[in-house]
Amino acid sequence: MKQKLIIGFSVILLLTVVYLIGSDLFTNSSKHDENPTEYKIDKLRQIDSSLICYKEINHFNSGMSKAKGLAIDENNTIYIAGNKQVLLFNSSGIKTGGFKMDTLAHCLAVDNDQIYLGAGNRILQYNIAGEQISSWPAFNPKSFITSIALNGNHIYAADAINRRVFKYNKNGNLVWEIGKKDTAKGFEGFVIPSPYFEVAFGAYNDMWAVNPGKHLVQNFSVEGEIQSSWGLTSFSIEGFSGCCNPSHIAILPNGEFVTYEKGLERIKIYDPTGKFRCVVAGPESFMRKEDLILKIAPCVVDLAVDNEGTIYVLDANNMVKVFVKK
Amino acid sequence: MDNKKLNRREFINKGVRIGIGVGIGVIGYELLSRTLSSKTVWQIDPAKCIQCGKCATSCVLEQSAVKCLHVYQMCGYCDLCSGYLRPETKELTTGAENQLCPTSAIERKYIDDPYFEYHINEELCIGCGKCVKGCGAFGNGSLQLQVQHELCVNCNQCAIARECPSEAFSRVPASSPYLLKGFGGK
Amino acid sequence: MFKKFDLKNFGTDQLWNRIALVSGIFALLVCVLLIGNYIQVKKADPINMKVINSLVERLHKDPSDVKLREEIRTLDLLSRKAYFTSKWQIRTGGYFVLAAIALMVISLQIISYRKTIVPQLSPENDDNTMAYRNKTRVFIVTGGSLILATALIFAILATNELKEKFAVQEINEETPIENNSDLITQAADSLVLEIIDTTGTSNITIKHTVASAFTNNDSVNEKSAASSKDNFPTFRGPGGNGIAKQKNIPISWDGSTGDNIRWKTAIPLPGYNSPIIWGNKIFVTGANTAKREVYCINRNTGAMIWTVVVENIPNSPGQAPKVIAETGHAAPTAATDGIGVYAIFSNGDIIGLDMDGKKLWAENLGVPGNHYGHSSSLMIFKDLVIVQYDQKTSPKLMALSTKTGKTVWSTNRDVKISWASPVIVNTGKRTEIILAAEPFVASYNPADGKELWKIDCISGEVGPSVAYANGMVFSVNDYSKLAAIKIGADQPTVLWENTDYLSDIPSPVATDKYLILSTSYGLTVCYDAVTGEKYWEKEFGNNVYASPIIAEGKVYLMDKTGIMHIFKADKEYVSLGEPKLGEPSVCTPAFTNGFIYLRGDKNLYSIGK
Amino acid sequence: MKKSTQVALILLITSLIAFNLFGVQRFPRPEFENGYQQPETILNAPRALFFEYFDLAVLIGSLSLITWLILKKRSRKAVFWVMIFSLLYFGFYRKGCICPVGSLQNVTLALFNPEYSLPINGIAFFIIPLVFTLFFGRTFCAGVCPLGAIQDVFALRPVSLKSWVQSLLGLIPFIYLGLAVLFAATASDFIVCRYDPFVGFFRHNASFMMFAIGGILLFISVFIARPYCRFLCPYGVLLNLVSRFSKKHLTIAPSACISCRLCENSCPFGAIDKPTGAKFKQPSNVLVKKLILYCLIIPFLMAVCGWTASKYYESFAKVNFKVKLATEIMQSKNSESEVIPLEITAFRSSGNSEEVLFEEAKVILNRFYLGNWFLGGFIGLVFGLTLARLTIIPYKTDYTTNKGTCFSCARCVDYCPVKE
Repeated sequence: MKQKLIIGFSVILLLTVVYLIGSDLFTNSSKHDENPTEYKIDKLRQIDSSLICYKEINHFNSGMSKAKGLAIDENNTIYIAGNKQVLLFNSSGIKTGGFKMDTLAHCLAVDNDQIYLGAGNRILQYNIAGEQISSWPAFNPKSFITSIALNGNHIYAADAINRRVFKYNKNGNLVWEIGKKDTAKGFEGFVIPSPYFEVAFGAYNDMWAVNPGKHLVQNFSVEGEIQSSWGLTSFSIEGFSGCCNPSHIAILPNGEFVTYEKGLERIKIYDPTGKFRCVVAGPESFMRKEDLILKIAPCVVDLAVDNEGTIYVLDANNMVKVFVKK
Repeated sequence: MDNKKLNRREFINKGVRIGIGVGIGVIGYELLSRTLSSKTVWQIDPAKCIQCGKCATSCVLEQSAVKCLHVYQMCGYCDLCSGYLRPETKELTTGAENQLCPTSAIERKYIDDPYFEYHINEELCIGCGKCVKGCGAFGNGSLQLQVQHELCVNCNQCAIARECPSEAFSRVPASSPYLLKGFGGK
Repeated sequence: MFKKFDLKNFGTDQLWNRIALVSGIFALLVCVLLIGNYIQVKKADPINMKVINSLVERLHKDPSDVKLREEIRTLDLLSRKAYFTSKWQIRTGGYFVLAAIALMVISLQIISYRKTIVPQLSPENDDNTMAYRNKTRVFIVTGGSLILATALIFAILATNELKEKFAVQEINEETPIENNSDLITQAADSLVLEIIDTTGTSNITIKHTVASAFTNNDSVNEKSAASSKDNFPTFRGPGGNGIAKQKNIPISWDGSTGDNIRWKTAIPLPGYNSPIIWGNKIFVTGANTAKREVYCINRNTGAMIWTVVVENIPNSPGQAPKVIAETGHAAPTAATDGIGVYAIFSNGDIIGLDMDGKKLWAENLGVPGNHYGHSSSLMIFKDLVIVQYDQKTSPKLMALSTKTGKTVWSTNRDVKISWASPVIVNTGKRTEIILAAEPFVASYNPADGKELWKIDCISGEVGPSVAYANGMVFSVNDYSKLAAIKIGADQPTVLWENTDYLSDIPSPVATDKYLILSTSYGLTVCYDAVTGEKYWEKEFGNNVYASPIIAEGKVYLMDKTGIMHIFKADKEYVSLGEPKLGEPSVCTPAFTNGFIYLRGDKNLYSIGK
Repeated sequence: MKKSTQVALILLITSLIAFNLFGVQRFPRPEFENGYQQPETILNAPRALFFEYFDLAVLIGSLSLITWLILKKRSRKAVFWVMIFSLLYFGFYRKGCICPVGSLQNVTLALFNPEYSLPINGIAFFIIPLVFTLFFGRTFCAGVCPLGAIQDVFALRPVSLKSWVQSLLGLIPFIYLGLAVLFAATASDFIVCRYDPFVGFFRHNASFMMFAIGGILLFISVFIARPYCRFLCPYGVLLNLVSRFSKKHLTIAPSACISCRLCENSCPFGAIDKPTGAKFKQPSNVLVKKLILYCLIIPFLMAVCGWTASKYYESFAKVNFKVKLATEIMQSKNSESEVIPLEITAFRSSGNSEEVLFEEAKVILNRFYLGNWFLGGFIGLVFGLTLARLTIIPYKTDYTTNKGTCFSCARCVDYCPVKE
């Protein structure tokens, strides 16, 4: 009797095991546990929509697979560099020209139909027909040029690896370099944790360079002396968050700054004194809802403004989005 | 008569045995002809990883075999490290209220103004990936979740892989057992 | 064996028994503790994290709060300590359990090892072998058949529709692609080469998916064809051809007793339009002279999800046009494509709403010159709303963009006023919009509105829409004739015609073999679709205004008194049921798998279990 | 555990190359003024390949040893100690992976998916025990399998089951095998590994449910010896079938059986066949009739079971990640719920096309449909053959081990008075 009881009990237990396995296998336990250690980036990315003062009026595909650099000349022609080519578009997004080259350029600047491209550690000069005019020797084999600006007869190149801005004349001769720590003049040097380092010229030929590790935009004289700087470290809308921000800037004809901030993915306007004015576009302009929660790679590759104050943004999908004031 | 029957049974047995033997041989040959010379191990593709936190909880080991790896070559040594500090932190100190890591597994060391070295204490790291997301979104992405092979028992079917919502787990050859992401890589 | 050390002499049985007992109890205790710890950890850990997080948020608002900061630090330290301690506890406890169980097993093994083997002779008789085998067989047979029977029952009840659903989803996928390319086109009027490329590719994808969905040459609108399993997007089903793909449609109910009625919802304003369905949402419209409304109803519960009052539409006339009571102000059935729902009313107001009732666009097409009232329903082709506007002056067929409501194309038609709805079918080679109005039946290319063919064969005030099946178009009108038009060749030809039974309101419906035609005076007739031979006729005794629909080979025909006549689409008239709604009805039914939706005078019904 | 063999690798050259695309150091290394040396990321190498081969050698060695001990030495004690060794080595040291039971699925997956290839160890662990069984009976089960070993040490108070209970429960492993093959062939899941009840004990970690299942099974083991091996193990099914035709096998008596009945209750697994004698001999015409009957019944059973199983293909297919994801995406579109599962968010964010996913899911569904037909047919076949086997009683005069179900544990040997 006892034995029978034991057998019966054991067999029932065994069948329970079989049942447990079977039910666990076939019941679709779509348990969507909350993640206690979640980093809620989508909350940080929320932007008060009343702050948005620009609207998207147009967008077009660059048709390039690895678009890297965007520039606009005085005739409002758009130049896009990347994937071993440069393409030209008019302001409504119609392709008007372009040429191929044999290196991948990461940034470019245009003046008088002369195109200056930063390709790794070299500066290349092309004319609009796609002929290479000159190729300057690398200043340093390790250099990585992330931004080029033109002013008068000089070319300014920002080198992220050496943390220097180099000023060249049009013959390719180095005029000066800035970036060395100079505590006497109150300059701490550029802190550049990753290859985001921009240099740009304002409406009054004032030179600005980003010090991304310090969240500063700094003004230098043409002699390379630091003049002033502005910038605030903060996750709130007025400041710059994370590391290496603002990672791209452009200066509007009226002297206002357009900044792109990776991570939170926001493009904002600051007035010439560095006071936050408003938002051009938030992450929703570049991301789907899902991406707001999950995506962590930067969405914007470069930005530029034309002489009417229209803002052009080149995104990571090789699309150019065009924003104007509301 | 019994003998005859026995012989017959023996004969059938032998025939089936040879049949099974041939069958095993064929399967073996078929599989051996395209076998891998090396073994394979589980690894996370950081490009697919979405830092959902399942690595911390789904591993069959009591301490997950997935840990955060720090690729120093990619690190910016920032004072304001978004993998170390909570977002919106005002003071850049090591205070518990500022630290992102739930187990305080990241150690911060002053190197040189304004640089700080960050070091993962693997004993404490639970592989939740919180710092990985912070670093990836705002920084260089030098913090990456990877299966640590000295801990991983290389289950036939990885329990985290089954739970992984972004299918970031795959088997990789043991000869190159880590999948680290370079900058801008996809 | 062992000379110096022999387990047989080491310790006594009693000792080992006690060791086993003690270690067993110890293991059990630790086990219980571990489970307790486990539950505690599961519960406690995330909570602490949340508490700390909220405290930190508070600190961010007031960074100078030193006390709060200290509190966070203490709490953090405590919770982290608790976390690692519990982890340590579990680990150590695990080892304790393992060791204790090992000890227990070892001692029990030693005891059994020391027991001298006492072979037991089984008391059972050898004869039992046979009995046992028989018993085993019986158990296997009964057990097995029990399991099999249950499995079979569930297997029969099981509905496997994932595969079809996936196919549906694939088709729906094309919409975003179209959107995308559209946006691009709009953005840059003249196109960059690369952009043309993009558009080109998406076109190819669309063609591809459509082709795969049409393996059996279904005669319905492309897009809706695939979605027909789930959805009933337009009047008379996808493409408006009167064929429903849904299955398990109920054949019995009773509106007065509530038998098989899932729910019943009153529709505030009257309307003779039929329900349309997308996903969980049903849409109907209603209007009187003063007010026009679109309703969205939950398909599963019958609850009203939203109501949109159609008002403030530019150029909308202040006064509703004169219509007869039998048409009303909301005769045309709305249409949906899963992105939006589109509705038109007697005064020419047309509105596009998104699925949540938000207005996408609205405009007035001009009050239709129509002495009975506009009644032609809307159809959907890809991202176009197809509107038949055969009015007194400048009759035309229009296609509006589903996104903006702007006219994409408009084709003038040299016809009299008609009340028929467009039918959109895929004829194998292409998709066509087929319309009937005096004097002809004509077909148009839905992409650009170009006329594909026309044939003079109809006259009068045309009410019934056409039916299409297997390369044949059937048109009918009272005081005119029933014509079976063979299309496909360059010029369509009338294969056969008949004037015995003619309809002025209900539209015919056709399958490959049969043509079913109902007249408004309640006579239904079935013809051989190819030869025109009459198979049967049946008098129902009541007037019929709704159009018949075929689902699963069954014809569903609603008469005006609310009796649904269900019969086989077959050579013989075989009635499958005549359930009563208990309310007059002139609306064509709509279906989803397992359910039928009927609109009566006042109420909308969902029927089925 | 010693990790003396672990080699710390410096960051691999390949990854350095990746960072140095275009000959540029992409990450500007900070300018440290105090001579700080950047540490290297330490990447621990996985277990060296040599040890995998060592495992293989241990498997072959212990199999050979135990076979010799069973067939030649006929020593239960020695078998017991080999079993303890296997439990410690394959179980607690190797943490239950790799094991032949699970390798069954890898082999299936490889056979059905040409693009999947498995390392030589996986193949060897599957084949070697089968080969040994083909020649010497289930010596692998006797003491090399860690799963069998852990249950065997718990077999303290075994009671013998009624033969009909045993036969009935004995059908479960066939179904389990069928399911395991189905899910492995469709690349959905390795259910045998997922529900391996004892691996949690070997690793000192598992989910609560798996511990519970393992604990229950070990508890049952005390009374019903080796419940997993007998009533669940899918690899055991293969070994059982192969073992029936083994060349040599453990016998109870070393020479002729004297039918003393002493061994009758010695087997905790009920694997001793009693002599049937002449009285159960059935006339051949009855046998032929039965044979014809079963020839008719079995195909019918297979068809019915196959059809029934084919109706469940969707529920089965939902075990597959892709099908599950596709279903969830579809449901999320039709429902108004705001909570979107992480899987869907991840999928959408990855930018993969839903169309492709649905296409893939459809292919998998088709495979499941076919697979379920086969599964049902297989189950029908097993049922039919079991019934057929029960009607035909083989003529036997001796007490013999049932070559199919006997684990060759050599317990019965000690009971046999015949020693030479």
